[in-house]
Amino acid sequence: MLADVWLVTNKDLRIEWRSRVTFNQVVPFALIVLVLFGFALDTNRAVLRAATSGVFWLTVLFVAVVAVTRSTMIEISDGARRALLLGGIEPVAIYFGKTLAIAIQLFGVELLMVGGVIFFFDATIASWPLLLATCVVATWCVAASGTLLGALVANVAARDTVLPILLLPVLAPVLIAASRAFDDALGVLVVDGWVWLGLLAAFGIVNATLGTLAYGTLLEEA
Amino acid sequence: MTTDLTPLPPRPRYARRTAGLAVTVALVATAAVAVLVVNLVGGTLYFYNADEAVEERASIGDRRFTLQGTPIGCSIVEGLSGNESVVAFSVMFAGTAVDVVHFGDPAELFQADVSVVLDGGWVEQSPQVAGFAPLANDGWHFASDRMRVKHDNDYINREGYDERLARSAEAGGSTEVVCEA
Amino acid sequence: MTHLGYLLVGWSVSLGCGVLYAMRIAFRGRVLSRQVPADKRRWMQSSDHSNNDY
Amino acid sequence: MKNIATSVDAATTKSRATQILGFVVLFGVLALILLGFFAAPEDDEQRDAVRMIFVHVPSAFLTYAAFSVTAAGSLMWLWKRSRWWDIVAHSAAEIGVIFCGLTLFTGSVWGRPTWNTYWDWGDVRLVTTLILFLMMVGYLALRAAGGEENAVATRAAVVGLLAAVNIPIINRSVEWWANRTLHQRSSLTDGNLEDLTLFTLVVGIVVWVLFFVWAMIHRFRIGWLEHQLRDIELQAAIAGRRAETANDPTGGSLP
Repeated sequence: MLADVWLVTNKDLRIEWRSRVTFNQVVPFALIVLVLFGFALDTNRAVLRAATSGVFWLTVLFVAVVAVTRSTMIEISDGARRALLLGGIEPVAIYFGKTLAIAIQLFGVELLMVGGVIFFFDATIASWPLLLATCVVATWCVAASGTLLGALVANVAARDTVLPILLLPVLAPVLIAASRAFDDALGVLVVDGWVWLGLLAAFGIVNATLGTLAYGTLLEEA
Repeated sequence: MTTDLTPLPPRPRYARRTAGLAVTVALVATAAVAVLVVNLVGGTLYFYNADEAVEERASIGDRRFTLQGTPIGCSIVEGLSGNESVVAFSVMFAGTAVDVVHFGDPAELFQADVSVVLDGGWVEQSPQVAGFAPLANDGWHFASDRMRVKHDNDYINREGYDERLARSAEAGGSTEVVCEA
Repeated sequence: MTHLGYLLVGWSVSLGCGVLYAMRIAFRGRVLSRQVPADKRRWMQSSDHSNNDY
Repeated sequence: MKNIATSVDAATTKSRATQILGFVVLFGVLALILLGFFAAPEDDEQRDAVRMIFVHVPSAFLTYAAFSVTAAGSLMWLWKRSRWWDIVAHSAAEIGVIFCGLTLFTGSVWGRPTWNTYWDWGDVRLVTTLILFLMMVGYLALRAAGGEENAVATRAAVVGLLAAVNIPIINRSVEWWANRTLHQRSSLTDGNLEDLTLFTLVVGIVVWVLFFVWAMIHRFRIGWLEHQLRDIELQAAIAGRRAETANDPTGGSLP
């Protein structure tokens, strides 16, 4: 089971390593969004600083839509999804494998973006452990919901428009909780970031559970 | 990467997950989430109550936060701070008072003994509003620029002012302080 | 009456939405009913439920 | 099809029961207006703004009810594969989105004179309700995107259950975050209401529930007709293909 999870993760990461789609398109996209927010808000340095957390996680959400679309495309081309199922791999293993692959890619993008907000937004890091823990947990939440909804819309004709409509509201709590945790990690607001991190974890458990229960049905029928 | 292309023995087709397993997973997850939520929600502050705001004054510093408290009737004064029209009053929660200067018009339902939620920050200075007798008078005041009224779920129509005071005191919005006119 | 403007907006939008939605489904029901033969519209019959094929 | 003349005349989704129900709802609304604006007393703190409660709370109540029905229907579809439950889930979702939107709208309009703001991003109940609304709008968009009937039902069922996670959070938020929310606690379960205010509120909820039942019946029948229509179209398409192959000298076999 765990071996199968890693098998799927490894497959997705290897496809990414060879195609470099995330690296060549998603990273520049993320940095451009950050820079554009910088242009839009730079008139007031205090506003830019106060908005850093929200801008950061909003950008992650946009990036996640691209990453999930990519992850879904891998499976629907050439009937790869059917082949995975015929290979006797448990749908749960496919679910966690793909979630892990998206999470690892997103986490890499986020690390670059942390550099971006320090460089462009003058952000100062008050607590590195909180910052990194938030990135890890929030990324898991995003990937867990994204993988589930990606499989859900895989065979919908209007996939590209339906995915954001479904995914972004589902991820709204992640945006809120991760932004508050970042506010603490960046020392912007008076909040307890670790508490928000705990709520993020709760969200991650809920969504991973729903994914575990529903993914097989979606792979086979939808 | 492996170059051995010998076909592997077929894997057994995965067993159809039983409803029992699904229920177990759902229950365990629900329990974990419930524990997390119950233990954590109290810490996700939307606002500080007056007593907490005073306690955390050092760690809050000059950052913005949201304050909740019950306005004490006799302290409410409309006046000027510099050239700006302000409302000055003291709020209380759980026996601790905070002096507030609100810049701008007060909320429509702003009145004594009905809690308010205010956005703003600490200022290390006694409020300079003519006619305002601050209750806390501790050398600080809360400068507010956004006011919401937090009304309760009582919908009553009687001259129940005294009763409301008693309930407000019970809920922590202490009104025991008697203003000296 | 205080706050009459707010009250009128809140109540009229609520009731208006209800009326509009009711009209919409009644109209749509008419259009669809015409395209489906009567024996497929179960609520037309009072007793015969033998053709429930769901 | 021989009685086409009479069936066109009777071609609606109404029945005797829904007609009676419809009239009851109409009279109920009239009674609610009279009670809400003239009989119920004004509030000490809020004055007449309190009269918004008679449309806000019933809408919120029905938001929970409708989306719970959607969740139940979704679960039953995944379990029993019953078209009946699928249509029930879809119907309740559509009506629920309307009531959820009305809950947000009437709440905002009520909030301006009483809270001094239309909206507050810090309040848990407001934000989670908005999230639920957006998720269910997504649910309807997913339904509208179309596809194979069973696949659409399965996808929608998963989204319906995903959204239902919000319902207990919204409902309990004012207790979990007690003393940390702008929104007051439940008026019905632990509020302190004047008798006539409480009575009018209960009338409002009953009228709204009756309207929900009326709308559910009609909307279900629409869903049922759409399902039948797809069947009819499919049969026609199959018959068309058969006719084509019958006229084909090769007998329809591939070259």
